[in-house]
Amino acid sequence: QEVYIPMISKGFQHQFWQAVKAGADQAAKEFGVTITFEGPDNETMVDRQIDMLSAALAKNPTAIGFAALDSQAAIPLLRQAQEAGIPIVAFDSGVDSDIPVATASTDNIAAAALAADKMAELIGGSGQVAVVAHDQTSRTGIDRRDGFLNQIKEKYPDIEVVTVQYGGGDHLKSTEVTKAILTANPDLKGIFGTNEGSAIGVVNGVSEMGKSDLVVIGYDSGKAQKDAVRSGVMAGAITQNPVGIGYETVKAALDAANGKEVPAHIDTGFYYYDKSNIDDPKIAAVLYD
Amino acid sequence: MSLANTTSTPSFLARMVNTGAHQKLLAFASLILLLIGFSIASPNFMQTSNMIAILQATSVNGVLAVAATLVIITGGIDLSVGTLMTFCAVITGIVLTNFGMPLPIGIIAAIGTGALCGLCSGTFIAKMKIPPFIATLGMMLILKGLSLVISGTRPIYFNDTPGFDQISRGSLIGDVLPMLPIPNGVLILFLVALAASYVLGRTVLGRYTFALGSNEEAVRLSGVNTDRWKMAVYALAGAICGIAGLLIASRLNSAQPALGLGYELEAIAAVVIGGTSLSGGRGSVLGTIIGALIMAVLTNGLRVLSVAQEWQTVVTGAIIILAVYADMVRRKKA
Amino acid sequence: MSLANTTSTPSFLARMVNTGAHQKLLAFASLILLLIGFSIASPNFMQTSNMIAILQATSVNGVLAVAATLVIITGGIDLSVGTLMTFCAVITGIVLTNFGMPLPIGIIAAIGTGALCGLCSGTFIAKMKIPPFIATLGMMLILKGLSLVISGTRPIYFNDTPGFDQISRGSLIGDVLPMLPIPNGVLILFLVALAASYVLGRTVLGRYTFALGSNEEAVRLSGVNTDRWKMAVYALAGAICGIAGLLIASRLNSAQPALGLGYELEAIAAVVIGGTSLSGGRGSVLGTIIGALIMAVLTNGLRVLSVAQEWQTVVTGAIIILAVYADMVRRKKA
Amino acid sequence: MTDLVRMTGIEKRFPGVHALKNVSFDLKSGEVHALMGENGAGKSTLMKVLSGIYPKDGGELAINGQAVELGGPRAAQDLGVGIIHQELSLMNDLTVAQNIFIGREPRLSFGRLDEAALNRQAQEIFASMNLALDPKTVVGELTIAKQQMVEIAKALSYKSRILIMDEPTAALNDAEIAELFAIIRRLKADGVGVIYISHKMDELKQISDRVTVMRDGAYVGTVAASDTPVSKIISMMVGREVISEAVVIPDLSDADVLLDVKDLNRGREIRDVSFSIKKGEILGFAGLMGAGRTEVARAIFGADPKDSGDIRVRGQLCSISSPSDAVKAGIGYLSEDRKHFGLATGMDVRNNVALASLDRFASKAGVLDDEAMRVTAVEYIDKLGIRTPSDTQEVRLLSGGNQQKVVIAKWLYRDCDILIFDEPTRGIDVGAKSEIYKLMKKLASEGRAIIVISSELPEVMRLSHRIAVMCEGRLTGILPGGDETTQEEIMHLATLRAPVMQPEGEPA
Ligand SMILES: Nc1ncnc2c1ncn2[C@@H]1O[C@H](COP(=O)(O)OP(=O)(O)OP(=O)(O)O)[C@@H](O)[C@H]1O
Ligand SMILES: Nc1ncnc2c1ncn2[C@@H]1O[C@H](COP(=O)(O)OP(=O)(O)OP(=O)(O)O)[C@@H](O)[C@H]1O
Ligand SMILES: [Mg+2]
Ligand SMILES: [Mg+2]
Repeated sequence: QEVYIPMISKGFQHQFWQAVKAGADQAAKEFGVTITFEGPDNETMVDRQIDMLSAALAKNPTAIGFAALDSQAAIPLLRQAQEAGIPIVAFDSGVDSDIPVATASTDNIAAAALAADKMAELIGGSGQVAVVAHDQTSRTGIDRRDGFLNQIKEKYPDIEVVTVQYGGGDHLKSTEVTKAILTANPDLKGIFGTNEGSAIGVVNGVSEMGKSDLVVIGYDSGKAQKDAVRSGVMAGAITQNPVGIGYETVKAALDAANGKEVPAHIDTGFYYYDKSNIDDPKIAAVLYD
Repeated sequence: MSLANTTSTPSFLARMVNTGAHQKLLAFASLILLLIGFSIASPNFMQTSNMIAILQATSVNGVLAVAATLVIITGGIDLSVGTLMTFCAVITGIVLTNFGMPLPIGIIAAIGTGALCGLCSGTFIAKMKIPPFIATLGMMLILKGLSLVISGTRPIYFNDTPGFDQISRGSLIGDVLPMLPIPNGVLILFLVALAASYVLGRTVLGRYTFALGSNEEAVRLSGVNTDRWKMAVYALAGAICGIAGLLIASRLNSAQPALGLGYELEAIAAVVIGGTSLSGGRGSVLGTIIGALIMAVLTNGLRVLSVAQEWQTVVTGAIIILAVYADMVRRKKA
Repeated sequence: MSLANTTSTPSFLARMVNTGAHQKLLAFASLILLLIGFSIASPNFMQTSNMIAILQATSVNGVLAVAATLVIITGGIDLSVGTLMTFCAVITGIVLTNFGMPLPIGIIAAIGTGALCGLCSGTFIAKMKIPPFIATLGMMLILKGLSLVISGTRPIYFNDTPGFDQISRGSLIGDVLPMLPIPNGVLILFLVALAASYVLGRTVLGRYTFALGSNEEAVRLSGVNTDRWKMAVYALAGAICGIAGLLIASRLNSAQPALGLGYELEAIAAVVIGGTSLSGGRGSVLGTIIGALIMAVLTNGLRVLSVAQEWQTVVTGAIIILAVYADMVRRKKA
Repeated sequence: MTDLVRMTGIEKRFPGVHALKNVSFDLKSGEVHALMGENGAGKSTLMKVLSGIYPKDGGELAINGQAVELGGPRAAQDLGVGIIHQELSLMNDLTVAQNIFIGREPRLSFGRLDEAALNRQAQEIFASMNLALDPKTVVGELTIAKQQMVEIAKALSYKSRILIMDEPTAALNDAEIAELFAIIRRLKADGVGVIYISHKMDELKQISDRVTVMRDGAYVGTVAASDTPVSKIISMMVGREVISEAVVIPDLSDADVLLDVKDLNRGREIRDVSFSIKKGEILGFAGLMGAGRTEVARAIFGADPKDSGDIRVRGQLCSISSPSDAVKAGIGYLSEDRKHFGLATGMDVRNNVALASLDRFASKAGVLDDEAMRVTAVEYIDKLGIRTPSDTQEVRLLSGGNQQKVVIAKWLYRDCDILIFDEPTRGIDVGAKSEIYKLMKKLASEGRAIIVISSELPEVMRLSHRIAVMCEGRLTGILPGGDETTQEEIMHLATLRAPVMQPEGEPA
């Protein structure tokens, strides 16, 4: 019988999720399994994701990869899967339950804290900074924002985060948000953009306002972000290992289905990259276009 | 000149089915065709569990679409259905979880909040003469923001209210007939649809709903207080959104404050696919339910067929156009 | 019997300003009030650079709203403006980057694709008699999916087409008048608005646009080929979306295939705030531009004031309602 | 007798129009008081003031001897004022019965409707009107004449003491008018006061007791109907005598056939209709309400699809599948329902006049010459005496008759070879009517073919060179025009029902 592993993601069109999909596809090819990859339009659509999970269950899958938008809402369906003997592997974020046999994710809080450290270093430990975040309510949005804010608060008392605003991860909206922040805070020294769309928006906004001395720190990769890092418009960015997340998820799911032991937590890691190490093979491997 | 023969009024149910019965049955045909198509294409589609999943997926959208139907028949539009649903869910969450009130109070809070917010929109529209699009767009934004404000941008979980998730997930029917584990959410959708149909077909409010959409000025000239009735329709639609709020909160066992945007478009789409005209005056709840089912079957079927997500979108768009076109052609023939 | 007094026809520009000049000036008042309010609230608001940022922010939305205006005046609606914009941007990306064609071809491709897709919607609506809401909802989904398909769900960058980003970001005006670095995107919006105004006010197409919205059946019974004109309006609106696609691609120096959803609602909101009626037959491009500016000022102002996001939403909703209400009251007095 | 209504010094202004200037009017119990005046004289406006729709700008209004200020239509209804509006104001998506009782539905407990009682009561009203109409028919599917009957039924259902009828018979033919008059007489006997507005002069003598004439928004005078000659009333209205000339039938034996219709069929509405019309001819169409004349016209014009039938223009077979095909072939059609099918009501007079001929004002690039449009509009405003403050006035703000003139202007300007006028003088005053007749005759003498569908037999008889009569979708005969044909002959054909079992192939 064909081995089929549906991946229910948090999103689809964003480059980050496409990179996760690429990793999953790679594993699928390598292990000769069939996968599908789906996710709702945005990270608020908790019930839509549950409908996707229902449809996936109807297909009698071998195992399921699941990136929960809400840590609890899907539990009844996951239990149903468990009863049917379908192993679940969580990816990107965990679920408040012991049903998933493994969780492959990035520690977003630690990663954002690293961004804060870099920001502090680059602006010289004091001054005003701002955050352009992608979402106010999604797990990743909250973790990255709070990871950054808490690190600044705890370790850098001379740095003031003047505002956190949200651009929905939309490049254009994030651009306008950045410009408004720059207008309101002429003395701003740095901005942290919490995902690819936000980071690119910050870069666009900064360049449209003609500011050149601002420290921009981004998150994730993508061609535009890599270019910005190379050209120095962006000081640096955090990258996760989305390809790795996708790959490890499929691999763990397959192993679990075959009755093998899988580690409960698979940390796919994160890195800070800048002009100096962007071509480092270890970094280049986790960056995507 | 001869006198028209007086025929007796058929029973309510017969009437419900009969009002343009022809048309409805034909709209039904698109749905049946979809079901048959997907069954042939995938052996996994026609399982009881998947049929129930489709119904479950229809429940929230269906209830919202019923609310939208009422408003659209008056010739108005309600863009706030989705965020109002969320707002009601959040209010219930606060009442039940933060204030620790008993379940019935939570239910009343949801429906009451919905009615009140609907009344607000209705007042903007009827009294302040703000176009429905703007009034409900404004409400949509206000409620979206307020949901985040009062929930502190965090989901509210109903873990302290045992049984809350049974509102939507439990199955009263399944308890009696174990082969038919239809979730209560679906039952509630059915009851809401039946009630709305009754209101539309058999009450004064329903009559004015159609009359307003048909020719508001004529109704006003007939001495009817059109403002008051319009407000009543929006309030009723709001109350129904409150029920949707309960359903979604129960389904997710949590009130998700950021949810709700985009639901308005799907609800309106279900209404229009179901044959209700956006210019008002005509429409039916039964049509809306069929419209909502068409959308849910389509979404589910394409997923079960493992169609790539980007193509799912393309195919959904194309089939919506085709389904409505088929309906048009059939209606013309009928 | 009395004779109507003959008035001479004023010049085009005078007419553009004069058609209900009163009303437009008054709608302008809401905008001015907002500007004054924000200037008082934040010293940073009234800077040249921020004013330019607001204009820049209006450019894409404004162009889309102009497209939506045309369609709405016919009594229709276009939900596909946002995803069509994206689709055109992606097509341009493929033409310029993948095929390495010269810039003018890319521009023609964007506008041509827009016109063609608009023509499709128009055909569904005029020939197949599908309600505009459904036809353009279908198109919205189809185009959304196709953008992802043809781009391979990856953004397309214009790095190989030097100067592409100057379409929107460069400033021809700024080159001549350095104190007024108005970006070309804004200039393009202005030109598009002027052209659309001209078409609406002075051409046969424009006259039929209004006539269709006023009473389509009467126009048809006057021997006019209403289908053809309706298709022409949708095609023109599509072409304008193509221009928006160029603008957004140039601003982001890339075609982002996932963008575009939600832009339709903002565009329609700008149109309605600008006083165009959703039931068709009346409206103006000038009003739409003011509507789009109101939205942009509001969003920018609240951000400059660093109002918390959730409250930004609430306030935006409330002010949209208030602005339209103020407009209503003023119009009644006028 | 008490005065049911006394209005003195009523004033009403609209932007650009002084619609009522110091108008007085009174109504006694048990009388029919006719209100006459040219199009735009202010009749409807005065009645809207009386029924609480427009607030008055000045003057006094007393109902049943009590001075009142009406806050809205409901207040007027409560004082016993009922009105049949000139412009149909029905809810097209609702049924006949639902329309009649809107706002006063028989109810059960909890706001539930008693639909059975609703239909029964509607049926009772129809019975009292001798009207065959199913209360459950949706109003939008009725012809304009039936809709008019529904409006009348609705007004009667209020059992008002003061009943205003604003051109109730504009769309009716003689049989229905006779029924209406019988009803009015019954009401009169019950002491109801009726205000009756009409442009049909022959109705005055039949029904009214007194006549008040208005001109240009001002009160002209009130006379007793019985001992005032119609010509006197007309001259009070128009300010001059209107001469009606008898029809002169030209010799058309050598004229070419311009339009030839053969075996036109569509469902049950049109059955095997064949006729032809020559250059220079005016062909009248007579028939009872619902006989199918409008259907025939719409089928020829391509407004509705036809099942079968050939249409030849100048001997050439034309495939007409849309109105634009028809106009290209030189056929114009003026619809009986100006509000729904004739006018872009939100647009101004200028654009409505040009609506069928925009191409003539456009350059090759499609740019319009607004100045030329203005000149044209003004020319027709002048020619047809359209009462409007300017050519840029929205047509919905014009009086009913003036709106009708705008539609006529549209088709006159389009200048088609074959013109079908469906109820062209609906709501048009006597003076303007004879102007329009003159125009039609002139068009015919210039070599056009004119079809006139009218429910007013005198109109058909005064204009037509030949008279086609229809009954139940069939053309039951074509009679010669002029003195040779009597009303009785027409009525005979108009009621010539088909045998229940019509043998196959038998000529109609
Ligand atoms: N709402 C309005 N706004 C502006 N002008 C109006 C309005 N209603 C009526 N008028 C004008 O007032 C005048 C009187 O109109 P009214 O409808 O009373 O005429 P009428 O005597 O009933 O004519 P008809 O015989 O054609 O029905 C007309 O010149 C008309 O254009
Ligand atoms: N829109 C419609 N829907 C359904 N039936 C219609 C419609 N229009 C007309 N009919 C029916 O078609 C038949 C012919 O109507 P038509 O309007 O052609 O008659 P007519 O001879 O022009 O009479 P009238 O004096 O009423 O205009 C009638 O039985 C009428 O009820
Ligand atoms: Mg009148
Ligand atoms: Mg007729």
